[in-house]
Amino acid sequence: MSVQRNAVIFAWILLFPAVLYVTVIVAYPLVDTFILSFTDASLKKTTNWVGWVNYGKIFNSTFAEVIFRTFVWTFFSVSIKMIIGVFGATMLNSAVPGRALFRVLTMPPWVVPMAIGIFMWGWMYNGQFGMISGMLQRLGLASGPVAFLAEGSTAFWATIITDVWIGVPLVTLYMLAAMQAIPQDLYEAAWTDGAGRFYRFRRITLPLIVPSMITMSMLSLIATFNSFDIIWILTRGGPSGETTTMIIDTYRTAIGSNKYGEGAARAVLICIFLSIFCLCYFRVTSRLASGDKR
Amino acid sequence: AGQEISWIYCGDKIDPIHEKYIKEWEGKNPGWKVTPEVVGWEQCQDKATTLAAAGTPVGMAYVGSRTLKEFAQNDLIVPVPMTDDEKKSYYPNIVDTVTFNGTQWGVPVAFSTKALYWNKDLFKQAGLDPESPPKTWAEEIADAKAIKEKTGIAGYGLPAKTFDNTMHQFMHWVYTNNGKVIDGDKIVMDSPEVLAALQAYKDITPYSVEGATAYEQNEIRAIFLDGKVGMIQAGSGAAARLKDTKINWGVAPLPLGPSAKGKGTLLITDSLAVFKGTGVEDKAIEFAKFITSPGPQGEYELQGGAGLTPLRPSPKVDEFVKADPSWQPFIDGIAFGGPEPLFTDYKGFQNSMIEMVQSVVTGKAEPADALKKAAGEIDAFK
Amino acid sequence: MKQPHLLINRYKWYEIIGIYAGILVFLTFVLAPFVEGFLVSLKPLSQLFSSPYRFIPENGSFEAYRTMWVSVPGFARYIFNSFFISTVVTSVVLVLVIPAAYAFARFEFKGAGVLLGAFLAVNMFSGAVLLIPLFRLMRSFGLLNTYFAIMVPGIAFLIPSAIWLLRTYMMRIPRELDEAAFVDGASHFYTLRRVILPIAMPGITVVAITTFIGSYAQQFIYALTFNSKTEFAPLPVGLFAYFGRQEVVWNELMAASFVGIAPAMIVIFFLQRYLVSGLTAGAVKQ
Amino acid sequence: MGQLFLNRVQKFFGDFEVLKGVQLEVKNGEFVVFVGPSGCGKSTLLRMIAGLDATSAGDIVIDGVRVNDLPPVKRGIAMVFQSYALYPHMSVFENIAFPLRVENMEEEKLKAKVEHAARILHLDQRLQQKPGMLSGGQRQRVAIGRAIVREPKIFLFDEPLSNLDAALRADMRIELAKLHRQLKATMIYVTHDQVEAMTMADRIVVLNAGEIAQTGAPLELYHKPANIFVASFIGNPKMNFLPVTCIGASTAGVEIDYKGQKATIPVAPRQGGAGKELTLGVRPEHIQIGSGDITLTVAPTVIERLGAQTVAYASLDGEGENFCATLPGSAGVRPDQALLAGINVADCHLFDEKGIAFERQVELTDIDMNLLNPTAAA
Amino acid sequence: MGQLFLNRVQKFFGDFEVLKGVQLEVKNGEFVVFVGPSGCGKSTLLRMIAGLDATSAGDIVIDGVRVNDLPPVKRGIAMVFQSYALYPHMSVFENIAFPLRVENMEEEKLKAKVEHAARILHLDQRLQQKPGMLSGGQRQRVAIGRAIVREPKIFLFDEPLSNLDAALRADMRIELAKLHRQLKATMIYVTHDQVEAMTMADRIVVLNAGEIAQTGAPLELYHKPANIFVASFIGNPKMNFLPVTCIGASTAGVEIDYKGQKATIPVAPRQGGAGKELTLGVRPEHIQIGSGDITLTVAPTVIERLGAQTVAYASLDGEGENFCATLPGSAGVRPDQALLAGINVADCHLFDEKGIAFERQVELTDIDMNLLNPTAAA
Ligand SMILES: Nc1ncnc2c1ncn2[C@@H]1O[C@H](COP(=O)(O)OP(=O)(O)OP(=O)(O)O)[C@@H](O)[C@H]1O
Ligand SMILES: Nc1ncnc2c1ncn2[C@@H]1O[C@H](COP(=O)(O)OP(=O)(O)OP(=O)(O)O)[C@@H](O)[C@H]1O
Ligand SMILES: [Mg+2]
Ligand SMILES: [Mg+2]
Repeated sequence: MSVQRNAVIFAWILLFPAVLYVTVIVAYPLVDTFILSFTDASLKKTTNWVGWVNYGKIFNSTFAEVIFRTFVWTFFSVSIKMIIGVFGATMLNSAVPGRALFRVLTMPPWVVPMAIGIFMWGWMYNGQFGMISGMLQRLGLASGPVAFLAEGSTAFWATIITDVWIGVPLVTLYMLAAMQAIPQDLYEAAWTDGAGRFYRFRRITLPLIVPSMITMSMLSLIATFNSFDIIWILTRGGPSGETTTMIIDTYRTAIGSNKYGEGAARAVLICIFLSIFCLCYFRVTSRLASGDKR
Repeated sequence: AGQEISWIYCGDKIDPIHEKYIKEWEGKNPGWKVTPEVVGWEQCQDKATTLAAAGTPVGMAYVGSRTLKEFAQNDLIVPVPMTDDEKKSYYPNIVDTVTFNGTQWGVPVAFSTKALYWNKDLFKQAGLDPESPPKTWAEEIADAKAIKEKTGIAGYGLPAKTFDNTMHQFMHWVYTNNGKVIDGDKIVMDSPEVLAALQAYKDITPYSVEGATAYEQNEIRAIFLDGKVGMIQAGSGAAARLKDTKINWGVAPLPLGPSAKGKGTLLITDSLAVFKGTGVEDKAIEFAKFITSPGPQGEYELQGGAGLTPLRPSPKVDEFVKADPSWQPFIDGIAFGGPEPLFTDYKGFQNSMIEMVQSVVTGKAEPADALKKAAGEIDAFK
Repeated sequence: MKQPHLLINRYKWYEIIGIYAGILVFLTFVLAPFVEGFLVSLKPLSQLFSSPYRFIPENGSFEAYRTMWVSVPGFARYIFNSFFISTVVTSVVLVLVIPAAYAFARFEFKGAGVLLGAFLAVNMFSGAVLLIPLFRLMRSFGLLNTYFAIMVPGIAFLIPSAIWLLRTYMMRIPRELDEAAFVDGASHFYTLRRVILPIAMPGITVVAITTFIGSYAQQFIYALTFNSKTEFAPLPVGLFAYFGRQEVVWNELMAASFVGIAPAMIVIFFLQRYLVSGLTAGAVKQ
Repeated sequence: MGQLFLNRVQKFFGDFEVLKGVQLEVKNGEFVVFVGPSGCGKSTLLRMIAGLDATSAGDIVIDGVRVNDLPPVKRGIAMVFQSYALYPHMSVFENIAFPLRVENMEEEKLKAKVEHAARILHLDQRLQQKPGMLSGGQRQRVAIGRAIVREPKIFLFDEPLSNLDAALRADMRIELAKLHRQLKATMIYVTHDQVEAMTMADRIVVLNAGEIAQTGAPLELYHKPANIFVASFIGNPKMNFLPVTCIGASTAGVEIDYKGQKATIPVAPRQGGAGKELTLGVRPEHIQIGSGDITLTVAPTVIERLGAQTVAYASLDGEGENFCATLPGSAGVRPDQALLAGINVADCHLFDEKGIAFERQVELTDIDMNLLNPTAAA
Repeated sequence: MGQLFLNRVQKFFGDFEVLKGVQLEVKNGEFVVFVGPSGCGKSTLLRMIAGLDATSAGDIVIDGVRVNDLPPVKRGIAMVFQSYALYPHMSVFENIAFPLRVENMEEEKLKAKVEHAARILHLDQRLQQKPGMLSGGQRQRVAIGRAIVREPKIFLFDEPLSNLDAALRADMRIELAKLHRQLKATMIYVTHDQVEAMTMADRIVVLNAGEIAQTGAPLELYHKPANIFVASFIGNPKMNFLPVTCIGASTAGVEIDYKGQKATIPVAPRQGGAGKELTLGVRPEHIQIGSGDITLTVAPTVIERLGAQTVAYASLDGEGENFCATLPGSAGVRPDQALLAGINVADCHLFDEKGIAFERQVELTDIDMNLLNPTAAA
């Protein structure tokens, strides 16, 4: 129908600049990466077509472990980010004096260049000199220095917490914006019906920010899945590879060892995994979002 | 027509001494300009590599000598052969660090060796003789044990974080026990000498700083500076820092393993690599040689505090050592020292080594098994 | 403080305590590392690391805040660069993203889902892998070693999430408002500009902040690789100037970080006012 | 020009057929009122005419042009939304000025126009306020203001006065009528207010569950409803219905029997109806106390005194149906005091078993109600 | 219990005084209707009673407890919002069930209640839909449903039926009245519909610009408006006003002169009024054609035929004021055909120069209108 067609044309006009820009800048590198993944590209000047060999190489013994770890790491990081972000947004959404300041004070982890923030966490985790270990000892909760990055299990969580820390401001900010868009009279109606603050939060705020939560968690998922600096700076994927995620693995291969072909294959694989995952996630959550079945 | 040699320079800013000599060289070579680009330590080598891989190499870059083999094999750099005289001017074994396929691929510009630092106060508290540092691994382990048990403070600082340096530290042990990782093209790591080193790691771990896998060398050094560990192995930079503390310290050659032939250490050099395809290769070589010639280099490396070890023996060095005897152990180790093993996929190799060390330190694997596994893995990285 | 009109916004004393406690906990988590960082910036290098842990540094001083300017003379320039780059990037991203998000939020057309997914795919590749092809692209555009070398890829990688964020936000604006505007004869574009844009202000603010920060503080790798000129280097690259030959000058690095993020914080402070609630009050009967 | 033709217009929401083929022709300059129960599809139809909702089937033709595919602005319409749809970020002034801004009208003229509209709508004091600060009725007036500053071919009003008080509503009614005369624009108007419908409409369209139940001039619907639905929907309180049996037909009308009382209803007779169950309809305002052609004894249960009128409700024994009579304000009725309700056959409506009306032999001289002979209706 | 007392309640929005000291007592179980022009503060007052808006000054007392600082739920009220305020993410069922969910009512009982309410509101078919898919009237009914499933002490309704058609509105009116009887709850109800106000209210409160203009039983307001504002606001079409001159007073009433016609209006006389300019009020429905104590010759300009009634509008020469008469549906009036309008003094209202009414000597036997002698009003 032509009303529709007009609208569609207009939609494309609106989209055109963004699409064009992204295509021009990113399409070539993406395609190049894809092609690269079938070659043995490295520092060598010549590259040869090797077909699926690179993909074959990925599936070695540790691969399943890395994949699994990546998903677990991402899952916890994103969930915690969302929980803390929604919590923070709720607090900052209350009409209390000083909230403008508090809102701004949430932002530093995100504003500070990532590496710096990670260094600061590195110190905090330091067993000998770090704040956390120090405080624990002060409070008598630990008898000696606790080196959080020494054990696979603690390092795993330490990296997650750092990732959460860096991601929380954005989530908070976005959730805050989502909460602000909820019409006041819904709260008023619920309030007159006797719903307390928590109940209102659960039945009105939460369901109404679900679309925003889905979007945010998905963007966050992608970013987290590809989160590199944190693990790299804090643990380099160690100890004993226990914080090695796919992206660390990819980086090691592509940049560390200059095996661009193999690295590209891993990158493509990440993209495929993420695409499948996002698709499923979207399917499931959009059904969830459309029904308030308590 | 003016020509330019771009130089990726690692660090925060150009050393004034280099600046001075760049000017001098430019003066002598009218029309030529050297344009250093300062890039942080973490990224400088990656940047040089990326640029080369993308087809726009820089004229010259400051890189770890260990990467030369890979660059050379991939035809990214040009050889910088040394004359015999030149070779001879260096301390022994140094030229090996830049040699591959019988020729030299870089000009050494920085050099570091390690020695053992010990905390005399802690030795005293533990009832040990504060003036006699351990000479062998056995003594080292025993001293560490004594300190740990008597004072409750860690006896030894073992860095085992997933960092380059973890392998370096281990290589010191390998080289103080006459071990070898690769011989020509053959992996010879699975040897009793290396196994002994790994076993020693296992033995000293209980008396080391808690959570070895959380620390790399700078962090361990900080702990030492804080007086919270009895012994560490570190470069010359630690001495400069120790002078600012109240700690009673000494520095000695690295203790030796049972199969040692003499004092050893890992010889790490950084080099100036000259990239291929810039059109200014010859001039770049010329400049590289100039800036690392005994005059400028000597001035550069003996500023102290930078943690460098002199590349070449010279009267000036002797004078320097005399003035500050704490330099001696660093130079002593050179004789039986060994280079960083050259691998095509150096990072791959390094990862395997780190993995091996960590598995032993954390008790996840027995030294023999870990060694065997690693030896098998690194074969792929030659 | 004036009592709010709306009683629903009045809190009991225990609610106030609860909220402030919540904010305290939240901000503690968010700011704790900065406390550590701040303490570091106050300590002289030689005693940066000392145990047992002490909260208040001994003979701390603000010396590092002075020396940082001396040891890296170009630092002010780096801040300016970051600021300049981010401002341009943010403007361009907003110009590109607002129409696109509107299109995704309001129009149903074939391929919308796929396109939206395709945008996401851009973010699924890590920057490190794309580095070399991107480098070649930048070179063929002749953009290396200019401000554009930093801005151009930055924009491309900030667009996708901006579109997603804004689209979700715009979907909440009552459709009747667009419809009313169309009936009144407004073109789609006019509607976007006069109706949607002002109402979507909180969403746009978030996107603006996100983009600004993204390019101010986070995009490091492109800036490093595609630009070799110090005079164009942004803050994150500049901060690495404090990493010395052997040793990081931690106190100055931290001081510089604090100084460096201050301008961005000020920008956020002013932008956050647009995160106002009730923008659709009175628009439609629900 | 503002001639509108709806040709078998259908609308589905998913599987749910909201409009079931609406066929309607609106002449240029006509004032057409849509009425119908809540949810019958009035707003939907308006939105389709406006070009906001797509048409599932059928054609919408404006001035001879099929506009199904044209955007709202090309259709030359203005609309007042049931939900107001005000721009929350703009002041009342800017809200009203919006369509003029779109046209790029020069500032002075625009200001004059907006202020004129605001004065008509009693909004002059509020021009600088935002919609969020307005009362419901004020918002609604802003929405009207936005429509009337434009001078489109066709106005679409969706319950534009529902939140206004009677006095204001009467004012607005007059203003809209004036506007209609001035602009000679076609107006399509949805309302639930019978007075509005009766007074403003040239023609009323009664919608029922997505279908047109009847179209006609107001008094035609009142006096000659085509079916039970329209009969009960038009008129307030609604018509009373009594079950009767047909006993025969003659030229004088149809003879019926209601509980033994026989009467001849003056409607167009149909053949072979004898014995059928029919429905007799009589409006509350046509009930008189005391006598009539048909009489019922009822005891009112509820008496509503509205001042000018008194409405008495009774339930007819046996049947659950309410029976209702509108009496003068001063009528001497009391709850539970039985009285005799009289019905004149001339006032009666008769419907067959399918609910279709027998045509009344009311002497509507012409369909033009202005010429209506005032003695025609009881 | 649901006794409500408003003590000099004031409300400011910034500098703008919306409510200017409202004083009102509502008995338990009473049905009070607020009427008043759009924007006069009805919704605001309701929101203050509900506890949504803060009270700028004065007390709100429910059952003897000052509730100014209590949250809505502690006040035991339920409210229907003028803007509906439906939860967009919940189905109709969940919207209606919301207050019960809050109370943690057990599933079965809840379901029964919601379904009962939905049946009353004719929403049974829509229970699974979201508000976005409903028509305006359906939404409004959902909002009502949400209020009525609870059984609070006080109901607050803000124009709850404005988007419903007449038939449904009549239904709902009856349902609400039933609910009122069943629950014996206090109800406060804002409406613009005079019929609603007159039929449902025990007492009507007329608000004007933030002040109470008059409170009283419906018929009291109709028959004895306290001032011109109430007189013109109550009753539709609104009362006609004629300027007259006072010429004297006696026990029989006040003697006036209207363009040479002298008459005595049966109102409580006041002293020393002779020569003053007064206003005579007479409702359109009390105009009769032909004769009366006072007569005017007018030529109607507009004739509105509503079916049951005919409303004739004329403008009195010289004065811009409209003059209006409600005549029987069959009245033989034609536009521009002059006729004689007669007014009986018994029907007249008289207002002094300040607009305050002279008390009419209408024999309202009692304030309880149920006992009202039906012959009292003309
Ligand atoms: N937030 C506010 N700020 C300023 N003025 C306001 C605000 N809310 C309401 N008002 C004003 O207060 C007055 C009373 O509003 P209210 O909503 O109570 O009117 P109402 O009697 O309910 O009218 P209606 O019948 O049109 O719904 C209005 O003139 C309105 O403009
Ligand atoms: N988006 C939708 N999806 C499904 N059903 C819808 C949708 N919009 C409207 N409907 C249904 O279509 C029917 C007609 O709606 P419409 O709004 O046209 O009614 P209306 O005649 O304007 O009623 P009211 O007088 O109550 O405003 C309603 O039953 C409604 O539930
Ligand atoms: Mg509608
Ligand atoms: Mg209101």
